[in-house]
Amino acid sequence: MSLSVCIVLITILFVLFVSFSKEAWSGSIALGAVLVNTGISSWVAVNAVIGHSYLEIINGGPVFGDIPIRVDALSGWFILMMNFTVLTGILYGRRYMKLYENKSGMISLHFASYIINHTSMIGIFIVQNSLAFLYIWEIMALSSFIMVIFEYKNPETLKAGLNFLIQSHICILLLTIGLIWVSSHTDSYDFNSISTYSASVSSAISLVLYLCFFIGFAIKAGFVPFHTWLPYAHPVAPAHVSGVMSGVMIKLGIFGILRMLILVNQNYLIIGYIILIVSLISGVYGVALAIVQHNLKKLLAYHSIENIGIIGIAIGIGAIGIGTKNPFLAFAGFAGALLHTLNHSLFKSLLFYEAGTIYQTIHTLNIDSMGGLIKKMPQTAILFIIAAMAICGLPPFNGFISEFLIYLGLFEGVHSGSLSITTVFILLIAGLALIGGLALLCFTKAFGIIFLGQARSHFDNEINESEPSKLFPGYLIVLFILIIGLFPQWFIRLLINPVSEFTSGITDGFPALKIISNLQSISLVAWVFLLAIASIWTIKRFVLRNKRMVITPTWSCGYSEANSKMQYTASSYVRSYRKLIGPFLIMNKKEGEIKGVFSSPIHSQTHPYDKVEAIFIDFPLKIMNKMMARVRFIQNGNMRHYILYGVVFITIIVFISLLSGVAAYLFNLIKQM
Amino acid sequence: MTNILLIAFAISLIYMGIANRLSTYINILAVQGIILFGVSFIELIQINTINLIFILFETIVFKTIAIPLFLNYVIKKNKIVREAEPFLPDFLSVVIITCIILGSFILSNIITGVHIQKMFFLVAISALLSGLFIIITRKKVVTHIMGYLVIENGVFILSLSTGNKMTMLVNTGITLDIFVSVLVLGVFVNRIGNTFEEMNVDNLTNLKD
Amino acid sequence: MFGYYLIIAFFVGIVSMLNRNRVVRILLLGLFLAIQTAITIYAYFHLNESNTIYFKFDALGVIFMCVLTLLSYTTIYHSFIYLQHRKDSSRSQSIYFAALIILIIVMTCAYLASHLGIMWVFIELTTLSVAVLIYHERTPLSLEATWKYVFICSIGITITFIGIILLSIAIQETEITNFSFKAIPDQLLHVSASWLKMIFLFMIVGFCTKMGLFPMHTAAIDAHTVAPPPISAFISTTLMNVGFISIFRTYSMFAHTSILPWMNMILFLCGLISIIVSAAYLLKVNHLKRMSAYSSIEHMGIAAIGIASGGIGYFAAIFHMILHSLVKASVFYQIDQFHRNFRTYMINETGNYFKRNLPGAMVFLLLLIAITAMPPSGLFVTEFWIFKALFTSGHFFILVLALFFLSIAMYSLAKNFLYILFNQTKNLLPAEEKPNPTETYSQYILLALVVYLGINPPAGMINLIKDAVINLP
Amino acid sequence: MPGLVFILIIITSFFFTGIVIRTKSIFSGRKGPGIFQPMKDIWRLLQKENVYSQTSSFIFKIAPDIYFASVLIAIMLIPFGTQKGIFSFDGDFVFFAYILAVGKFFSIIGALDTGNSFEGMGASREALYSFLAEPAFFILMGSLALLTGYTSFGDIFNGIHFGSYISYAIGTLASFVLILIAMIENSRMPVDDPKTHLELTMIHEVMVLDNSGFDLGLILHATNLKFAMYGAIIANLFLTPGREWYFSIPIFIGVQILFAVVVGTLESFIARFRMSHNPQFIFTITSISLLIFFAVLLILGKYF
Repeated sequence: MSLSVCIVLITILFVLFVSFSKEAWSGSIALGAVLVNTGISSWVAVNAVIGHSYLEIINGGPVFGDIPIRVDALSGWFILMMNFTVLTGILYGRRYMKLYENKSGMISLHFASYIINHTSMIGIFIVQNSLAFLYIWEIMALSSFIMVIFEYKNPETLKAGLNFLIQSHICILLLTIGLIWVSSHTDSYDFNSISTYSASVSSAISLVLYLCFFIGFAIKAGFVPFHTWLPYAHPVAPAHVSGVMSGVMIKLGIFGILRMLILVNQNYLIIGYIILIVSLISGVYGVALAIVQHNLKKLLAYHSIENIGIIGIAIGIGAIGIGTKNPFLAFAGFAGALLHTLNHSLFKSLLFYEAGTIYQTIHTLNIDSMGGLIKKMPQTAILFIIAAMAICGLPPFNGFISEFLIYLGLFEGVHSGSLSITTVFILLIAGLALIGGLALLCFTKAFGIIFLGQARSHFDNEINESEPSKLFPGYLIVLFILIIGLFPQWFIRLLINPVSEFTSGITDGFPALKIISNLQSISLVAWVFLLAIASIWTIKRFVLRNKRMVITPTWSCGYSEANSKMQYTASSYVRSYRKLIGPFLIMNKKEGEIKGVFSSPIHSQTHPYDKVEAIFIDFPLKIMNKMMARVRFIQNGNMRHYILYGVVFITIIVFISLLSGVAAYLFNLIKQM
Repeated sequence: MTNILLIAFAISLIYMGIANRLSTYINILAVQGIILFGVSFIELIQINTINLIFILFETIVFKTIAIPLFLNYVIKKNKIVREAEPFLPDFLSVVIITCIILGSFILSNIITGVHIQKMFFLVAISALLSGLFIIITRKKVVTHIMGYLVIENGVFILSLSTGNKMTMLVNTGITLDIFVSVLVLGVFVNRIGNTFEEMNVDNLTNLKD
Repeated sequence: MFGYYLIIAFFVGIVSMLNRNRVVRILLLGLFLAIQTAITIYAYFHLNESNTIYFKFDALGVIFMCVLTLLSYTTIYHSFIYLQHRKDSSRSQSIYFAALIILIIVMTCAYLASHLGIMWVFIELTTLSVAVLIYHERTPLSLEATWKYVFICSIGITITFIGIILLSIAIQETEITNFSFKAIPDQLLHVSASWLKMIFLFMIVGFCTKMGLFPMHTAAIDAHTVAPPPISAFISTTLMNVGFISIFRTYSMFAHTSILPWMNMILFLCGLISIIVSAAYLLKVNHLKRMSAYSSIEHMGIAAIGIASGGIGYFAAIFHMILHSLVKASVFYQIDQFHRNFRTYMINETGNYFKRNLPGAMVFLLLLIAITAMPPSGLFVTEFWIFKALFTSGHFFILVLALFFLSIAMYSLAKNFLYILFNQTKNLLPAEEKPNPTETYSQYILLALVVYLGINPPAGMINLIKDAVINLP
Repeated sequence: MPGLVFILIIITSFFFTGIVIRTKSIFSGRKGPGIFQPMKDIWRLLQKENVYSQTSSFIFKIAPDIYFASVLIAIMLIPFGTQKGIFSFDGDFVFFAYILAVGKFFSIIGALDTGNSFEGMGASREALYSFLAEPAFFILMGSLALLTGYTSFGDIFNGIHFGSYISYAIGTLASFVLILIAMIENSRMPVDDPKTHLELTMIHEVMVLDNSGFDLGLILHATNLKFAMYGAIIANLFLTPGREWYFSIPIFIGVQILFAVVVGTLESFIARFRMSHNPQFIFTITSISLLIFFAVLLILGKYF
């Protein structure tokens, strides 16, 4: 039995199983399904990554034609990445969902969607038939839609779900246009026909074709200005779903962009520039908006946009590397992109899981009402801070490694490229540095306000560390974060095959070896760094061994009655920053006025709003709504008008036909003259 | 002779434009039926006899007698006493119907290349458009049926101009169809009369978005 | 054979009008379904045989006849449920079922007619027989809708008749007066283009009333609103298929003349404006049945565009109509159950259907996917083909416009369906009756069929459709 | 000997702040403390017991250690003229910047851990200014990489001298930028005034309000080390290759002392900016470093 049939059958079996079993069991069944599917697909994927790609052709009947299943190293890499996050997702999710059992009626549906979602994501990575690809893509989108609207009791959730549904539909429409384009010229649904087609047309047409795919995938990936669904969908979904969505699902867009980069034969230099510019904007904009968010998950969602931007920068570098036949650039770029994809899936899913844990403990996601959680939930705090440092790209964690690769590529490009490359790259270097600094600001805020200081508001329920089974997936992820951060050279070896999918024409082994030796040094320094911390800690312990440790209230600069309200809040922490970037933001303020001598309590609220969304989504929608309202005179209830439409239609058509005859006659007359 | 009858038909159209009383409309319809009888008798004398008899039967029995009587019955039963109540002033109606006839004239002159009797074409198109015009501008539901009948008359004239090549069965079907649809419409007019006080189309604008 | 069918079936119809006994009624309906199924199977195995001069079992007719027969079962089943819950008198039930039987017969005839005049007659008869059904609830609104439907359809069919007469004038010159679909195309080759355009225009605008295409789509929407839901299902599917067949046959007649590009333009115009209008109204509409009706208009627009874009578009348009029939029928069946749960069709007075009736809610959820042509709905494949045909024929601008407005329509449908399913902001009265899951099985079957046909259509079906478009360029 | 520069920097750090303070004293007409006075203070602190706030957690306890360790690691990456640092690899300056960021991350969250409103304020400012200063350093290094064609500290400083005299001009500009970065990183004038006594106007000082004893000593000395480290980078721009160590070391020490005197002079004659004006000022460095980039392009003849 073939691989794909096997996976599909297993999925169907488990979905049926979930649907007809008790709610309490559904999480475990889903775990089983994910384990089995992960096992099968990982086996193939590992083989593909180490160089034995897999090929299978399924006969898809009269509609689909032959469906090629190709697992090359690129697919393999993505499958492995995806499997891991989906696995931790279900490990976490089945604990997370315990709270909702027998309350929502949607648990079974949720877990069934989870299984389907996993399978469809595997499918997206391996199926190379346009029509089948679109099918699977939409099944993926729909199943994730079901998962997003799990907490449907909240109207916000539904709104976000709708937004998600529409935007993913627009995404699929663009992909459809692109794939129709190719298939109408080649009369084949095989992805290989994309490369044969694009090789046969001029590079300008290929570019437009690629852009069509790019925008489609960019919606999924969340590049600015196509990102607007993301900050809505992530916060409302259950934590593990947000983790999987942010960790893996938006990477499907990255996968698509990469896949099409291989398939569409084009001018890589130009497309590289385009990707770089879009990515830089995404990166800076994403993090710039992340900082001002008060909702923890929304903050994380904007950070996904930032990280997608970073991945995009890496892809752009790689494309320029191919365009200029510079093997080092190409390798650093694509390796950075692939590694950062993996890294982001690790730390972002971890962050979302911990955000979910916090949410289930204190039932709010508003950062400003948290505080001091580190004392109640130390393990969660440690997991969170490791992920936070990793996402800021700080050594010795994994985020740094991929960003380092990207920097290497950029600096290499600066001194070896043409003037335009140099200029663009120096801007990118500045931009990437800026992104790093902003991320630092953002995550010091997030960690500091959530976990440190004193509690900023009172919660009725007792706050406890979550149970070990809920923390376990987090530790699993941290393990990988540390391995990548401390032994990066191992992972670069794994990346050689996936990257060679892109650079087959220009790369031989040497840039990889060079980078590996570099990373070995980094690994060494990272260990030395850890050693230094440990030794300073030991010295301190040694020096202080005989001294007593004094515990007092915080020194509050002369105030005698310091209380938790006096702490810096998330808003005040970023206030000066907010003033700086004011022009790029829309802050909706709701402020009451103080009235009377003995005024009643007043409230002031600020809500950041996305300016890109206001310009690119809201404004066109407003115009469209107006236009649509113009059309709505037709069904006015008046039958006489209904008849008139037909008469007018006939009259107009007859007149136009007549007039076109007259026009042709006149045209001929003029021609004769 | 045909042409004279056709011109008379066109005149009846103009008269319909300015007629106020519902009974006048019915009378005009009956007159039109007679004119159609005349025209078809003259035009179709050479086709096969059964067909001819059937068509003559249709014009006389249906168009001239049955339908006007039925309409009369509907009006009496629903106690429709008011006038035709057009949305437009009578004067404008006449102007527009004149324009329609003029336009049809121009149209019939434009159309070339097909063997057609222009007079038939002219009157048919005028009847058609006048019928639509009546439907569009009159308030009463009953007048809508009358407009519909005028359109049917126009279509009849048009089909006469072809020398009627339809087979017997099809012809029967078509005729029956028209008759049944008028009946059904009439039944619904009755219902409307029962349901609403005024048989105005203004009552029938509840279904809208 | 077909003659026997007509006689027996009409006889059954008349008997069931006179009958007042419940058991006998069920038997009669069973008998009728048996006859209908028998003639369908017979037709399938005697393809392209003409029994009488006026009817022929051609591929196009047989395809839609199969759909009709299939939906007859479900519609009669749901009509039973509907009538049972309304507690209608035996008399009105008899009238209802008699009219339904007549409607099915008449539609079968309209599908199979191989003669222009005969087709015209039967199309007019569908209007009259369905009017009785639309008026079933006897409310002022249903009166209004029926009046509008009958009147506008009559006007429309008259306009078509003008087209037919013009056609007869046109082909008079060639001295052959056979009006069968087979004979007409050859005679049209000698007719001047301006005449052909005029004929085509009149015929299409007339048939638009039946198919629910702009500019004559208006009456169909009102009819959907008031008709009993099972009948709405019929109006939206099989009756619109009548319109589609008539337009398709008309198009085929003219397809080999010089006005083909012009005809495509007209159909593009009708189709695109239909999509735009339906999208505009879907944004605003609050009546569930009207919403579904507008969605039908939208799909008719897509089918029209499919015909107009040619190539694989012909094939896809027919396929699209078939699948749309299955989907839309189940929408209306579910709406019936929905109505019994909430006692209203107004979307903003409902909500939380997911909790109130889980099986029904799942149907709605799946229907949302199916109707908006998202995979795995088979409609996706047909739309994909239609877009491909558009692309291949070089109408990129139309493609983009259509996609844009389809997205708007999709947004509106999703919004409304999600509101119905999940909205919890309203304090609703509890449902009067316990929802019955067995009622939803038919809808699940139809939906499964839609998915299956989209993924793996049986060879017989593909051959039939290919046969239907074989004569087109 | 790769460890040489490490030792030199450590040694320099002992008297660097002393020179700064001494310079300021002389300019203000006082004799001032001895140049090792700051080190004596730190030594005293290191022997004291620690006082911890009730609010704080282990983050607060471990933050100074990590901060100090990060500076030490950063120093290990600094080369000495033609000699490479203890660790040297392509892109080591990226690591340099990021390891410093680790320290900054911990000093910021350590400040937030106390739950003190003033420390939160300081943390906010520190984070803000560091993200503004970050691009400048990277653009500078990018320009140098472009100039020399290498991507590590060692190679860059090795290669920088083989250019024309104009590279010294660039060296001067670069050292200007580096001085400014050092001032910001170490929270000195004109961005921050370490001598202020009002918490509202502090940046770095307010962040360590609650630190005491050993921890405070570590933090204070980390500042000294950082100064010496930036001084070493600046010195590297002027260490000509091919010279023996007995030339290099005096140049190194001389540049460090000069740097300290410049810092002291700046602090004596410049008033602190208003807080709200700081961002503009800090961003100016980025603009200046872009100018360096253009200058490098001009030198290489890539840009006409």
